[in-house]
Amino acid sequence: MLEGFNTSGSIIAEHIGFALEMNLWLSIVLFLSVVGPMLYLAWKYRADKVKDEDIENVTHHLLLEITWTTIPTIMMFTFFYYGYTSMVTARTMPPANESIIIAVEGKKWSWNHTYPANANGFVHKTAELYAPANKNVILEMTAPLNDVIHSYFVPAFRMKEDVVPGRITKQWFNANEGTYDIECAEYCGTSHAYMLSKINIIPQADYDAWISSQDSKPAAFATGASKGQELFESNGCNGCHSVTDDSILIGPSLMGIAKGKTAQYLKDAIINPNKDIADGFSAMMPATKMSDEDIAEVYSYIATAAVAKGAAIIESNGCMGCHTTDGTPSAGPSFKGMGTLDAGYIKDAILAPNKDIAEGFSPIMPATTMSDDEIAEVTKYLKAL
Amino acid sequence: MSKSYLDAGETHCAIGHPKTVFWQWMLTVDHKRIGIMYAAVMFVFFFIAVFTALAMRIELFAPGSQFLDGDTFNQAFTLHGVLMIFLFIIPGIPAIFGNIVMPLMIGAKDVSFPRLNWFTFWLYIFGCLVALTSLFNFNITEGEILFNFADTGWTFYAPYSLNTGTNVVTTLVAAFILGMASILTGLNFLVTIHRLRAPGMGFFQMPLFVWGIYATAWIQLLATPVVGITLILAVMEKYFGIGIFDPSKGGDPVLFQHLFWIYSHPAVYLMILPAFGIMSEIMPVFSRREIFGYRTIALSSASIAGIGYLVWGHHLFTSGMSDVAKTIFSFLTFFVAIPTGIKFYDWIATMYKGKIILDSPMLWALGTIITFAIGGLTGVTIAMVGSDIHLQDTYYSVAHFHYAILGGVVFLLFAGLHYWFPLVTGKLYNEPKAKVAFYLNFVGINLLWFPMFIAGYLGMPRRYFDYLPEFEIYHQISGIGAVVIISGLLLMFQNFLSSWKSGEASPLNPWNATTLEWYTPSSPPPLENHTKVPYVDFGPYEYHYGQPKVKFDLQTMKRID
Amino acid sequence: MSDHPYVPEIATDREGNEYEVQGWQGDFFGGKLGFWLFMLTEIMMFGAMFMVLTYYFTLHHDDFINASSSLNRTLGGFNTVVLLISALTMGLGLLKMRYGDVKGAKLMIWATILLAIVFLGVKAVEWTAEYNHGVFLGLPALQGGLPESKPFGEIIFFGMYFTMTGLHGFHIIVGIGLMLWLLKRINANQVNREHYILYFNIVLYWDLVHLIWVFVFPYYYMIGAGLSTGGH
Amino acid sequence: MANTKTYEEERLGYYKVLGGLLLLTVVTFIQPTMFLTDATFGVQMLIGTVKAWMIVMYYMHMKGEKLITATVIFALFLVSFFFVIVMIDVNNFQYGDVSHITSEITSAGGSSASVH
Ligand code: HEA
Ligand code: HEA
Ligand code: HEC
Ligand code: CUA
Ligand SMILES: [Cu+2]
Repeated sequence: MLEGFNTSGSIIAEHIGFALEMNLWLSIVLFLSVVGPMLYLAWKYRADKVKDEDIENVTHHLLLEITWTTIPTIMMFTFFYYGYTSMVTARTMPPANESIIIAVEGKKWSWNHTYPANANGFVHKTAELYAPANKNVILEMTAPLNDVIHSYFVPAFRMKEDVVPGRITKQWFNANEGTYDIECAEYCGTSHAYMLSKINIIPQADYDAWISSQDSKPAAFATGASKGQELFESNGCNGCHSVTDDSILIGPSLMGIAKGKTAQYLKDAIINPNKDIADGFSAMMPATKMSDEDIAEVYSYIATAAVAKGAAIIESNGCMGCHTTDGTPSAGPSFKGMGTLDAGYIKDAILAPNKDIAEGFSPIMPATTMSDDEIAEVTKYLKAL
Repeated sequence: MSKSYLDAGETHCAIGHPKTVFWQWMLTVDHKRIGIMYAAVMFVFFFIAVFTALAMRIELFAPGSQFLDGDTFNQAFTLHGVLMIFLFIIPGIPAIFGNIVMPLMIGAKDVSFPRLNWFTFWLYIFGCLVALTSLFNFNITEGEILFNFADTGWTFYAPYSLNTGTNVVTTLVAAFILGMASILTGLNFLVTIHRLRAPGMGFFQMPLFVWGIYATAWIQLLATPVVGITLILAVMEKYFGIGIFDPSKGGDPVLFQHLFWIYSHPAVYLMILPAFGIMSEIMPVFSRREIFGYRTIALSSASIAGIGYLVWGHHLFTSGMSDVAKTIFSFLTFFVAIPTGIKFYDWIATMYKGKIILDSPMLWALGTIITFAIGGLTGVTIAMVGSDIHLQDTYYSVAHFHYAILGGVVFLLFAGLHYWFPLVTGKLYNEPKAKVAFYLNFVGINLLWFPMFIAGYLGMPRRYFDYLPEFEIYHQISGIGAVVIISGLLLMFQNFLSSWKSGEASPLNPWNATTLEWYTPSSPPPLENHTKVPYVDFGPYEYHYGQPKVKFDLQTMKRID
Repeated sequence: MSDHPYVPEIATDREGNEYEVQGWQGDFFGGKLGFWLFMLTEIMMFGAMFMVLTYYFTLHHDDFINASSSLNRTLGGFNTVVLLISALTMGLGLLKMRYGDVKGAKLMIWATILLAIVFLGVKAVEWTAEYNHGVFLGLPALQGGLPESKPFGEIIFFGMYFTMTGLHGFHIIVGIGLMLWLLKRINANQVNREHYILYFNIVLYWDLVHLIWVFVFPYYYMIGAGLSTGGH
Repeated sequence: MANTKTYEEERLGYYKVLGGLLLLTVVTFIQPTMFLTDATFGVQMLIGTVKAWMIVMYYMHMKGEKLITATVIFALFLVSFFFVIVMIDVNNFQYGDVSHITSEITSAGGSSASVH
C-alpha cells in the first residue's frame, strides 16, 4: 500500500510540493494561452465564414512577439528558481551531529538499513526503516560493487536518489509519524517491481527504547515472527526465494529443502553461493555473512515456514479435535497421508464434508467456511506432512 | 499523361539497369522511392512495437502478474523502446519525408549523394536485421535457441547492461549501425541543402520543413557519433573488462549516463524538429495565408537544435551527479522551452485573419498543438530539479515523453502522411474516414497517457510489471485508451491502403499549397522531379486572398503570374 | 545512373536572366563539404573518448602519470615523425596530380603506404612488448579485482590506450585500403588532373588520421614523461 | 580553387609546415625534462593544439573556407562544451572521499586531484 502520501510527510516534501503546485498553475496558464486562442481562432475564422477577400497576410507584430518571448522567459526563471531552491533543501544535508545517520544498502532486490551502534555496541540491521519523528535522518547509500544501480524513492517525502555501486550518495528527511513506502525507481532487473520496503516513523521514545535493545524491531512492530524469519527477510533472501510455496522467484524455492538437506548445506549456500549452482540458475546470489546461530534460525524458519500458516489455520478452526497428524485415526482419519488427495477433493471435504464420506467414518464433520487462500494453505500443510 | 516515378523502369539504379520491377526498387537511388521503402519498413517494425506496447498495457491492467513475468516484461519494454526509438522515430520523418519532399521543396533533382542514400537505406536495413537477431540467444554448445532480447531498457545503463545475461552486445551493435545510417542521412541532407537549392533560393526562402530537416541533420551528424563511441566502449568493457563503466573494477557508471544522454537528449529534438517543420507547412496552407513570423520559426529551429546539445544532464538529476552540474543543466534546459513557445505562438498567430480549412492534415496539426503543449509543459515541470527529484523515473516522465513523442512527433508524422499522401501516391484518401481515425487517436492518447501523470505524481515508478493496488484505476483507464488509439490507427492505415489501391486520382495541387513540391508536371511527380529547375524569387508561403500568388507554367517552370 | 555527360541545367528568372543550376553531379565543393562533415563525426567520436580519458585522469591523476611513464616514448616519437612525413608525401602527391604529374603522384602514394606500414609495424612491436610485460587487454593485470591487477587508474589508462590506439590503427589500415583503391582509380583515369575530388578527400582523411595522433601521442606517451626517461 | 601560386611555391609551403611540425615535435620531447615541468599536461596539449591548427590550416586547406571553418568551429565548440560540463561535474564529485570509484590504491592524490 502506498501510505502516507497525502500528509506532507517531510520538510522536503513541503518545498517540492510547493514547487510542483506553482508549476501546475503556471503551466495551466501557459497551456490556455496557446490552446485558448487556437480554439477561438479556429472557430472565428472557420472556412464557411470567411470570404477570400477578407484574408489578410499578417506576418509581424513586434509588440506581441516581444510579449510572448519575455513573459514565458520570466516564467522560466521562476520555475528555475523554485526548482533550484527546493533542490537545495533536498540536497543540503543537516549537520551530522543533529542527525541520525543510517547506512542503506540497496541490492538485488532488497533494501537493508544499518543503524549506528548502540551503547552496547550492538548494530541493528533491518529491512524496513525505523526512525523517530521530527528528527533529521541522513541516509548514506550505496550498493555492493558487483550489483547494479537502484534508486531509493519515497514518494511521500518527494525524495529520491540513485544508489550507485562504488559511490556513496546521500539524502535526508525529517518526517512526521506514520508509515511510508519505499520503492526502487531505477530499473534493476527481474524483481525491480518488488524492491519495496517501508519507512516507519515512530515516537522518539519508542525509537530510543528499541535502539538500546537488541530486538530486531521496535515493540509496536513485533509480529511474533521468529528470528529466523526476520533474518530471512532483512537479508533480502525473500526477494529471490520463496519458502511458503514452490514458486520460483529468482532463485529456487526453498520449500522442503529442510527435508533433504542439512543446516550445513544451507550454510554453504549462504556463505559461498556460487560454488555449486543449482541447475537452471545463474550465479547471481550474493554471498552473505551470517553467524552459525543465525543460520540455524534461518534453517528452522525455512523448515517450518511453508506450513506455518496452514498449521495455524487448522489449529484455529479446531480440526485437531478430530484429526491427528501422526497417522493414527481418531474421530476422523489422520491428516498424515492426505497429501496424496487432490486439491479439489480437499476443498469439498472442508466446505461440504458430507457430500462424500470416507469409508469407515460417520458423517459428523461440520462444514467450515474458509477462503480459497486458506484452503490452499491447508492443502499445502497436508501435503507437507 | 507523363510517367511518374512509381512506374516501372522510371528510376536510376545504383548498379546497372535491372529489368525486373523488384530489382528496380531494391537498387533504386531515386530519393522518392527510397523514402517510400523506408516508410514501408518502418511501418512493419512499428506494428511489432505497438504490439509489445499493447502486451504491456494488458499486463498492467491489473496488479499482479497476469501473463508476463518480470523478465518477459523487461524484455518487452526494451524491445518496445529500442524499436520505437532507434528503428522508427529517430530515422522516421527525415528518412521518409526528408527523402521524399525535401529535394522537391528546394527544386533539386535528387539529394547530393544519391548512391550514398541508397547505401544508407541498406545500412539501415542491415541494422534492423541485427536488432532482430539480438532477439535470440544462440546457445551453440547446447544447440538451443532462446528467445531472449536485451532486458536493459532502451537506455542500456551500465552496470546492468554489462552484467545481464541477455543479448545486449548485439543490440548495442545494432544501435551503432543504425546510428551510422542516421549520420549518413544527415550528412547527405546537409550537403543537399547547402548545394542544391534552386538558384535564387536563399536560406530564408526555404520552406520551413527544410529548415527543420536542416537543424535535424546537424544533430544527426554531431550527436550520433558520441553514442557510437559509448556503445563501442561498452562492448570493449563487456569483452575485456577494462572497467570503464564497471564499478567493481573502478569505473563510474554515471559517466555512461553522461555519454548516453549527450546523444540521446539531442535525439529527442532530432525527432521533433522535422515534425515541427511539417506543422509549419500545414498551418499556412490550411489557413490559406502567409505564415506569421517566418524568420523566428526558422531561427528557433536552429536554436532548439543548438541548445538541445547543452542540456543532456536533465536526465541525471537523481543519478548522483554533482549538484553544481544539476543546477547548470536545469538552467539551460529552460532555454529550449522559449524558442518552442515562440514557434507555438507564431503558428497560432498564423490562423488570425485566415480561412481555416479543417481537413484532416489541419485537424492533426491542431490536435498536436494541444497534445504537444501538454507534453512540452510537463517536460518543463521535470526540468525543475526539485520536481524531478520526485518525478524522475516515474510514470510522470513516461507520460511526458509519450505525449511529446506520440502526441508531437507521431501525430505530426500522421499529419504529414495525410498532407503528402496525394503527392506521393497520386490518389486522394477518404476524408470522413480520416476524420474518424483522428478523433479516435486524439481521444485515445489522452485516455492512454493523461492518467499516467497522476499515477506518476502519486509515485508509480516506471518499468514495473506489477504495482501497488492504488494505481489500478489509472492503469485501467490507460489500458482502455490503448485499445481506442490502436483501433484509430488501424482505421487510418486501412484508409491509406485502400485509397492507394482504389482511391480517386488527385489533382496536381489538391491543397492549394505554395511550396515547390506541388508544382511538378504530373501527380505523382516524375523521375528527376520538376521539368526544369525554377528560379526562386519569391517566399515559400505567398498567398493572395487565399490563393497561391506564384503560378508556374509546369512545362518550363517559368512564373506566369 | 545516367551515362550521358552531364550538362548543367539553366534556370531563367522573369527578366530572362539565366542562372546555372548546381546539380549533384560533378560538385567538387559538395564532395569536399560532405567529407568534412564526415570528419566532424570523427572529431566527435575521438572527442568523446578523450572526454572519458580526462574524466578518469581527474579521478586518478597519479595512476595515469605512472602508467604513462612506462610507455616507450622512443618508439612513439618515431611513429610521430613517420606520420608527419607521410602527411607530407600525401600532400605533395595531390599537388603533383593537380599539376599533371600522374607518375609522381602515384609514387607519393606508394611512399605514404610504405610509411603507414612502418607505422603499423612499430605499433606491433610496441604492443608485443607490452603483451610480454603482461599488459594487454584481457590479461589479468588489466582485469579489475584480481590479485595481479594494477590499480584502477592504470587499468583504465591502459584499457583506453589499447582502445584508442587500436581504433587509430584501424583508421590507418582503412587509409591504406583507400590509397590502394585510389591507385586503381588513377590507373583507370577516373581520377585525374580535372577530377581529383576522391584524391582530395583521401588526403583529407589521411590528415585527419594524423591529427588524431597529434593528441593521442602526448596524452598517452608524454604526460608521464617527467617521471622517468621511459622505455621498458 | 582560385590559385595563383606556382607548383614550386606550393611545395615550399608544404616543406615549411613540415619543418614547423618537426620542430614542435622536438619541443614536445624536451619539454617534460626541461621547462614548465609542473604543467606538462597543459603544455603538451597546447603544443598539440598548435600542431593541429597548422595541419588543418595548411595541409587540409582550410584557409579561406568560410562555411567549412564555421562547421568545424561549431563541432569543436560542442566537444569543448561537453568537456567543460563533464569536468565541472567530476571536479565537484560529491562524497568522493568515501566512494570506491575515487579511491587511489597506489598513490596519494585522491579525489581532489585536479587536471594539471
Ligand atoms: C520528441 C521527444 C521529446 C521532446 C520534444 C521533449 C521535450 C522536452 N523535454 Fe523530454 N523526454 C523525452 C522526449 C522528449 N522531450 C524522452 C523520450 C524522455 C525520457 C527518456 C527516458 O528516460 O527513457 C524525456 C525526459 C525528459 C526529462 C527527464 C525526466 C526524467 O527522467 O526525470 C526532462 C527533464 O528536464 C525533459 C524535459 C523536456 C523539456 C524541457 C522539453 C522541451 O523541449 C519542451 C518544450 C515545449 C513546450 C514548453 C511546450 C509548448 C510551448 C508552449 C505551450 C508555449 C508556452 C510555454 C512556455 C514558453 C514554457 N524530458
Ligand atoms: C516512438 C516512440 C514511442 C511510441 C510511438 C510509443 C507508443 C506507445 N507506448 Fe511507449 N515507450 C517508448 C517509446 C514509444 N512508445 C519508450 C522509449 C519507452 C521507454 C522504454 C524503456 O523504459 O526503456 C516506452 C515505454 C512505454 C511504457 C512503459 C513501460 C514501463 O516503464 O513500465 C508503456 C506502458 O504501457 C508504453 C506504452 C505505449 C503504447 C500503448 C503506445 C502505442 O501503442 C500508442 C499507439 C501508437 C501510435 C498512435 C503510433 C502509431 C504510428 C504508426 C503506426 C506509424 C506508422 C509508420 C509509418 C507510416 C512509417 N510505452
Ligand atoms: C539475488 C537473489 C537471491 C538472494 C537475495 C538469495 N538467494 Fe538463495 N539462491 C538464489 C539463486 C539464483 C539460487 C540457485 C543458484 C545457487 O545455488 O546459487 C539460490 C540457491 C539457494 C539455496 C540452495 C537451494 C537448492 O535448492 O539447492 C539456498 C538454501 C538459498 N539459496 C538460501 C538463501 C538464503 C537463506 C538467502 C538470504 C540470506 C538467500 N538464499 C538469498 C538467489 C538468491
Ligand atoms: Cu532496485 Cu530497481
Ligand atoms: Cu532530455
